[in-house]
Amino acid sequence: MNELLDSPALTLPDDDWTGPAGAAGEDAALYLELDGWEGPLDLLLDLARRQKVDLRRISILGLVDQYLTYIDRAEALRLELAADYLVMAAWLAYLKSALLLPRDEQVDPSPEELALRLQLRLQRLAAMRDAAARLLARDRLGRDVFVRGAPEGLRIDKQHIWQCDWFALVQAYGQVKARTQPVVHMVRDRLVMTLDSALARVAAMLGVSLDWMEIRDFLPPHADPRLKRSALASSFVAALELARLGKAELAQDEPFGPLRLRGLKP
Amino acid sequence: MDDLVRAVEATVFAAEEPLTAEAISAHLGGAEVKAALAELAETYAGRGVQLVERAKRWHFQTAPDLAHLLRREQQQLRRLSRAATEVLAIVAYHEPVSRAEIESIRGVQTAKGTLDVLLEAGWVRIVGRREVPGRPVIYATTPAFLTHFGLESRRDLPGIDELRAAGLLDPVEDALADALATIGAEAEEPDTALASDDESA
Amino acid sequence: MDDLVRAVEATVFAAEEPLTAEAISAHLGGAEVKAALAELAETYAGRGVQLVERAKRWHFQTAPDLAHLLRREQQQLRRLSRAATEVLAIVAYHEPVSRAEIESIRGVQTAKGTLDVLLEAGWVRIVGRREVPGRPVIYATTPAFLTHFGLESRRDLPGIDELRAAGLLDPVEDALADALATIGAEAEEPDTALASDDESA
Repeated sequence: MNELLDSPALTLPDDDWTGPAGAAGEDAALYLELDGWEGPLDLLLDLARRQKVDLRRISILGLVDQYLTYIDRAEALRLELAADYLVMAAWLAYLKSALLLPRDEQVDPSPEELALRLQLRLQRLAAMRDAAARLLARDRLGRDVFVRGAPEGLRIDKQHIWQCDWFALVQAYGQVKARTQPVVHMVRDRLVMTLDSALARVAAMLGVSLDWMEIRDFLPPHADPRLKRSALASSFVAALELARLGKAELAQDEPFGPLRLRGLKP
Repeated sequence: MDDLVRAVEATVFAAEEPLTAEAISAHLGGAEVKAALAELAETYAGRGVQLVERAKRWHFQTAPDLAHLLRREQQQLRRLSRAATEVLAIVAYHEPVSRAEIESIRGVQTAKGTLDVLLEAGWVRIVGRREVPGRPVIYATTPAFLTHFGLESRRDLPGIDELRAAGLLDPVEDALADALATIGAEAEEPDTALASDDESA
Repeated sequence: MDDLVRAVEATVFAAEEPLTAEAISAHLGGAEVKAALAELAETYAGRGVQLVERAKRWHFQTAPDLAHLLRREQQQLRRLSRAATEVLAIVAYHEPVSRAEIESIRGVQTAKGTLDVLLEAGWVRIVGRREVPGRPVIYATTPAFLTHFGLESRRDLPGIDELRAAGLLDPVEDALADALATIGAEAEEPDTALASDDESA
């Protein structure tokens, strides 16, 4: 723990980065390098490291003085300072005055707590900076150690084993043929009752009786059911035609109920 | 292990191409490397990796008897797509056929990849060109096709009449839709409708 | 030499990237390879080329002490900016961390490009979001980071045990609470507490 936090560990190798601290001195050139710091915490850490003591034993008051002096002189040289440097300066000036006040006049949080917080932050930043330097100093791949220059490479060639069976093949052909064959309509030769013969038959039967008769009674008593359907359709149209001509009337008590028919005297 | 031998080993290992003994030597400050190369080659003999000299250049390579490890084949079962199955069936029933003929039988365009799959599967091969304008390539099935489908010969494929009997020529949905549209159009003529029942094939 | 050891040697040697023991095993038909890897690592110890394990992945690389011989011909690594190096260290030692946490340690805002450089290098990746208001993205290092810096695992990060023991990986707030408790106990000596030289626990 000590060897990590002692100041030698905080010294960063020059080849990885050189902070503005490298140009330490009182001359104005130093201030021109203010851009080199990454914010006030970075500058504070650099000033703290110049105290060359363990960060745990650093004089916060001394550090505040150094920072404020630094900022004052930068302002005297009319250098543009980023706002966060000035905010930090104001905060440190407040911290300094609070630290010097008699203890009973102090407010919460106590200046000691504020100073401690600053110290803890500096320690953490220093620790990470040290860790970064040690990481960079490791044997790095491509800089210190190398992988094989021309590996053959491992290849996995995927080979497909295609699956298809006889049925799928034959079915596919069937579907192609079915899809592309022209659609053909076949009209079958079958027994039909034409409208003319139905008209003649219904008109003749209506002449015999004036009673209501169901339309099915007008159909020829043939056994063939396919002719029966044709005869029913034709007889129905014939009945409609006779009704239009005023030779018959039609009645149906309910939908799909029996259709009745009777002749009218002209 | 000798430092020079280690250095030679690392140099050849990290190099992006085979190196001559002179190049290795120059890289290592002019050291005499031939003995080190010979020693390394011996050290690696019989191992999974070997140091070999080819045309006076040295490099590491996988031992020849392990070359199969570099190119592994992984077999994957895959079902033939419907399009590929149709094309295969058309080739089988009509061979030899050109791609244009396949398309005219299928009624749709056929992607190049579909025939490639069948060529890869080893079921279809190119058997020549048809002597017509454009000299299109023509395809036929292979003996492997017959073997895979358990056929003695192409004559074992069921004929059209058998397909119909098996219901395999029953209309697919779009054909049915066409047929229904036709019936609808004819229904406007009541005389016809009255006189006959429509039927589609 | 054992056939399995030879096969493992050839496989890792030929691979273009570090391989896990599982990947090697899968490549070799499911063989148990851990013992072979250990044997090989021992065989290569002290040689110019070594078998190393990084983030559970194995690869061969040249021995570190030969760096001076090999460095000049190799391309220069892109130089990391100071900010990028710091951010990388913070991610590695604190992972997973959000950008706000990185910034609170560094005391400055982190330019978007700084994290991008690390993401592009493949050393850092986004591993999720922290379930706090704003759901910030959190970052962690990758196996490639460990491989590049020669670390077998994050436990090998230089000084990580000491840093942890010193509380330097804990948030400032936690350390502050601890320190104040200690100071409270010492409050009987007011001179010490008032002294301008602060001391933390």
